[in-house]
Amino acid sequence: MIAKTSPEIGGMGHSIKRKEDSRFIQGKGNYVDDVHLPGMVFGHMVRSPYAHARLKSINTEKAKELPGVLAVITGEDLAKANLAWMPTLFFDKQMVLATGKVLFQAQEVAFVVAQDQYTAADAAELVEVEYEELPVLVDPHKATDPGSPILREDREEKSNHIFHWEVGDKAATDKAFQSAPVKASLHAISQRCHPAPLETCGCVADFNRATEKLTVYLTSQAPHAHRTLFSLVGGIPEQNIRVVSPDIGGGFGNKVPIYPGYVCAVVASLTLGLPVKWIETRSENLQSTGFARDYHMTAEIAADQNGKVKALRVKTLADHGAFNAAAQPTKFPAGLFSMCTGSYDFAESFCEVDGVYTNKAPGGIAYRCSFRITEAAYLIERVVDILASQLKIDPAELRRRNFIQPDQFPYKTPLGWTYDSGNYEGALNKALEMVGYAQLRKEQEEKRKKGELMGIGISSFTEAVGAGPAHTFDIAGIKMFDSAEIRVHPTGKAICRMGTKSQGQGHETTYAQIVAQELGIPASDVIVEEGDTDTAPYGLGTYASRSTPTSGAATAMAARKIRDKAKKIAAHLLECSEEDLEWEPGKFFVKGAPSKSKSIQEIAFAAYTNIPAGLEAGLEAVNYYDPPNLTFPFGTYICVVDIDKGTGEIKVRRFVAVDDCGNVINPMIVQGQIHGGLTEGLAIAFMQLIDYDENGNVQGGSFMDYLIPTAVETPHWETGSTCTPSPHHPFGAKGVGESPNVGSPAAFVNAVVDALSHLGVKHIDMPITPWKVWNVLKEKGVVS
Amino acid sequence: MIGRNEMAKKQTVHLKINGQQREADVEPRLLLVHFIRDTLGLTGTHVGCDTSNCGACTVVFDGRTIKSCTMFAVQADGAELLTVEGLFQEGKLHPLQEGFKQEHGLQCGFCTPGMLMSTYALLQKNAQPTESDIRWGISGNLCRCTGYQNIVKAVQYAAGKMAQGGAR
Amino acid sequence: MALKIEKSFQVKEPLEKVWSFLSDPRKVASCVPGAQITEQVDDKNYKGAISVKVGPSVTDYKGEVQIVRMDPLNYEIEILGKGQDVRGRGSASMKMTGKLRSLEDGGTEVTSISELNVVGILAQMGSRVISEVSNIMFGEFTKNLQTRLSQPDQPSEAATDPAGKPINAGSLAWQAAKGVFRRES
Amino acid sequence: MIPPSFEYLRPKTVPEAVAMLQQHGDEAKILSGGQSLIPMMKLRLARPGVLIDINRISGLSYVKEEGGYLKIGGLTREAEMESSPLVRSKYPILLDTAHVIADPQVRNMATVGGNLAHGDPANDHPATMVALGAQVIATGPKGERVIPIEDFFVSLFATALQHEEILTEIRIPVPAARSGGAYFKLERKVGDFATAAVAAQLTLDEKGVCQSVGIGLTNVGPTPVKARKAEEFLRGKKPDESNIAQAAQLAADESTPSPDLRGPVEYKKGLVKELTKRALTRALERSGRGLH
Repeated sequence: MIAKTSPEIGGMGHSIKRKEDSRFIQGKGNYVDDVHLPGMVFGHMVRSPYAHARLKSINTEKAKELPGVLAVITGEDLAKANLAWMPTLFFDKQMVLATGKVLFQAQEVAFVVAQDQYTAADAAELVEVEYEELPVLVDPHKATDPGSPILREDREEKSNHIFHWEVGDKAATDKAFQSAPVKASLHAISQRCHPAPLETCGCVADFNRATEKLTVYLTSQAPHAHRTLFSLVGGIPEQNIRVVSPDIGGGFGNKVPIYPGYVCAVVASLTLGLPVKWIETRSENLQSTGFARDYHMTAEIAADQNGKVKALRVKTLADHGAFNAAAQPTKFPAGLFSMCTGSYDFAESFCEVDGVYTNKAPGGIAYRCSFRITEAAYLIERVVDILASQLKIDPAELRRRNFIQPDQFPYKTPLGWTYDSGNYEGALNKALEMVGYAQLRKEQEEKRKKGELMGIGISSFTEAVGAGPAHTFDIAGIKMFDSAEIRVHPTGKAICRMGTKSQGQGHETTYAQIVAQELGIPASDVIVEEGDTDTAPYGLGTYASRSTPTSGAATAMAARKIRDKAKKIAAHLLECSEEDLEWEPGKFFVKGAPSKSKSIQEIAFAAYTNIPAGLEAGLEAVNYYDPPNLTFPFGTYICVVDIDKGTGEIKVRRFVAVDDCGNVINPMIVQGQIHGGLTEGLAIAFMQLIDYDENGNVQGGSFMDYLIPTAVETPHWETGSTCTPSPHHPFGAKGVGESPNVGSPAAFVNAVVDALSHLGVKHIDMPITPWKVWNVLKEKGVVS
Repeated sequence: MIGRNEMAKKQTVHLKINGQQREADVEPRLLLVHFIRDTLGLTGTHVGCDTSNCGACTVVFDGRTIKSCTMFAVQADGAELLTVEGLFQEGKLHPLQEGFKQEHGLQCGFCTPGMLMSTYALLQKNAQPTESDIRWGISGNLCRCTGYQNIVKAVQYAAGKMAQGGAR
Repeated sequence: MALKIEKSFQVKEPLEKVWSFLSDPRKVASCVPGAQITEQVDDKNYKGAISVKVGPSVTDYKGEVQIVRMDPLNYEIEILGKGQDVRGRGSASMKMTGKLRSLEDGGTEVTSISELNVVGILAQMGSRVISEVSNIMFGEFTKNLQTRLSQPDQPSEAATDPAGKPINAGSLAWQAAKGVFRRES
Repeated sequence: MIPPSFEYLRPKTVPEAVAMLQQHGDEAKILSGGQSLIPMMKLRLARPGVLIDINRISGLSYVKEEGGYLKIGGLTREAEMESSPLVRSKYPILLDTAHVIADPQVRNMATVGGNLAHGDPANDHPATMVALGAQVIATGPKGERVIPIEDFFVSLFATALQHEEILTEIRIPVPAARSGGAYFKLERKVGDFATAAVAAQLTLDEKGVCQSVGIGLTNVGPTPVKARKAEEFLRGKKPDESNIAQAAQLAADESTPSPDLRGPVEYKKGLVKELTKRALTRALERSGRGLH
């Protein structure tokens, strides 16, 4: 465990209040849409109403004639600058503005720039686009049928198949299945949904003709990577690009990719020499920017009569929409989906994934998770429950029998991952105790006698975060390290800058606490800055819960460099040798003579005023941290639901979440992250769906039909924790922001299915709506 | 329709916002939220959706909360508005503002101004709301970060504070 | 949004008269609320327009009407109408297959299958009401068809008929009041 | 989302507003609470050339009993219904209804008159007013006329209001002794339109037999549905469990829902049945007699 500093210092483990809050509670946050520059003009996107159509003509004359309109950009215009297409983050390319064909509803077709947003909106209506509608492909299972239209004419390969990827030992796995006495299987869909942060995506692009410098205020989770991509794609010298991510109103993966609107705003600013603001509407956000999931999965478990699992076989179809715009840094087309063996000790496993194109918005992105691990955790936690009910073994007991044991760590999975540390049974036991499991099972029995429907769902997930080791993770070749730079001022105050970017996670507070922990400088004396590529050290950004594992680690390492130098200075000031000095947070003192000490503040002052010979002045350090491995947080969630037979409504009566994310920097912030992630998990299990009708019309393309839970639908969460530090992280932390979103969907669904299991119900696909439940009850003759 | 751009004559809007008298000539179609953000430069009020669902644009209009994205500026002529910028008074944060910070009632902060205005109006009507009162009171405001639980605590904190005379 | 509406009704007019009416897109269009034929391209192709009003919302479509199949021997006809929203926000198409059968009493039974496809903003935002609207429009269509058939033939008026007006609160209102759509009771 | 341009007029009196409607004809729309109209304008699904903002007309916002009627002014906000002592004490069905309309901010603007005049079968007040046998007062060039609620909703988004008319008042007969009513709504989340909802109003005689019954259904047809068969069945009968169940089945049969993202037809009919049971049972309790 980590030595706890005093509340005044406020190092790790203290629930200090967030430094960033003061501006937000006074309406003084600075989000991209709040950026207002002199002479700023406004962009508006013209989008395709069709899911698949040939572009016959675009007439921009009427739009250009409207007073106040400055420019109308089309795909043909961009093609001249070789910008009609841009690379995606995963070995594909995507149209910036359509040329030839449109491939999904709401695809970007033209970009109107006008003096104000009202005129821009009017002008967009005057852009006349002639389309010839083409047959639409919405069902990924039909993507490779001979009869289906080929969507991507730009590709060599005239097929809608994108990739086949497999991992594991197929032969050994099949063999295990042949000899296994028990087999359980599940077909489940992890439905297409969208992170929908409350702030939509947008930017202000400001090209200064005099200095030839382009400044882009961007809703970006990865400003440095975006600067590099702008430079590579746009051919602008990187030193002439400054990307600024100001306050970000939530990201959840939505703000990792580069979107056509950004590129159009940049092109418009380069052309006009004016600042151009483009802010998408909510509907545009839901209909065109990175969706998540859309995995159609089959899992089979081979086990023995006692429920001991032997092998896992997984086959999945991935719907990527019109372009494979997967925003992920692994080398694997399905990212961390091969984490699908979860918390269990499988001897053998084989996993294969095929990706296809359809006439839907491009993606997918990692929605509050490491790429594709939510799908994996959902799948394994569901199929383990199916095995349990098949064998009539209590789901908690069945999990217990198959957990990877604490002494097996570091544990290498059959699909190639090495888990750093874990105590799965510990978390399970704590959750069972908190929820009063035995009692609940009794109550359930009683209720069933009375014909009432109550269910208990368990999920014992393992998450993998902190991308990542450079050997496995990169974006466009840039390795997934991250950075921290700390400068201690003469008065002992400090400023830190990181390559990550907070979107609500509280970095300004938690990084300061790491510095406080390592240097004893009170967190209140430490300023944290992120998001300005001209000032912050290079980094890959914030997603996949990577900030604490990477930049957090870098912060500790940089602080330790500073401490080493401080020790030299202290020795100089105390006229003793370094060996005679001991450290306690905030000061060095002479062994055996605690009164002879120098505080970090005194040392900082000396670093600028009284420097020992041979030592550089100043007290600062930079660290670029490449983690040796991912970290593997875990936990057990238990959900209790009651079902209204008459209406099919599901009430979440209780939800207990026990998380283990190793050593904690700020318990208050960790708990807040868990509340938020659970609420998004709830939404995915019961409400959120981006669907398409047979003509490719988006269903769920606005907040009227893309259902975000309010405070009324959201239950009161009960949280608990265990602590199993990461052995390889400088201060034993693991990261937590996404665990609740990764682990909870299975708990909700398991609870609903458990409530209906005695009727022979095995599975219901998400989102589980009242009408789906009611239909099941009707099939089973429970309602007439 | 466009032809009407020229036709639609501007109209003068006078209103009191956060205690200050302001006026401007606006197109009738100008939404109140754009008037507040762009014309008056008070950017604490946010836009989070286009279908009147999210409540990020909530302001207090003649004593009651409304969604400023679903009202025209001309409708506010002569009205008295309170936005998040007006909560800080006599050099003091409003107890709700303290509550949101103390109880970790915000993360990304984007929904916070709307939440503050909704809960401000709630406490005016109901000084000691139950958890259920609070949840229904903010049911017109979406938050993607907090799961609402700490927002409920923040409001309870403020209610307590105001009961002890911190009332505003 | 894709919808299929099957309806069958009887008129007292003889088969041949009904056939001559149904095989003339101008006359058929004159029965579709808000629709009109604006130009005849050739004997099989026409240009037309339709204006659909739902409460405060009006959508105007312009497009083509085509006689896809005409089978005088079996009295079957297939008409395809496709239109694009004049504001470029989507399209709608309707394939109508009509089949006639003469009845003992000398009247005619009209069976029609209509497949409606709506694409664009209406299908995104208005899915809640599209099926209601199409039901209402189809009901109007059959009612108009019945009335027009029983009228002495006036082709000249057909094209310039009130059908040119969009369906609106008023007209729908009174059809409803007359019980055309009143739910059984 | 940016609405198209329009001309904005702000009458001070009803006659002034009516005159404006006459002057501008089809181009003109009344702006009341605006909580349905303005979102449609932002999506550019509605493009009125002229908006006549009636919010400044005084004397159109009230809830009072007078001459045997509960009278609700056309401009009365939903929030005012929720807080009206009269509604809270004597008209729980109206409180039920107002409470589940959209969300608090919307209820602060939305008006009862607008909720009816919009003619949207998914709105909540229409079914309740049908159950209560309300009357709608329309004021036009020729003054006021009374429209019985059964004749008011004529089709989807279409009411019996003529273009020059404004909905100025709703009248509800003051319920006799031994009356009770309730509104039950199932929605996907707070703020959503009803998947289905049912309003029921009962008056019993001394023996506990139904003297009058009103049942209205939300969002299960092109107009709010008056469940006539269910009403007729229950009239003159004791509302015991089996009679309520049969009435509920009849109401379900009378509904004609369309499938949408809220669910398939069969489910919605099933909901009508279940919610009718619940609404009638609650209405019975509120009439002073529960199920025995």
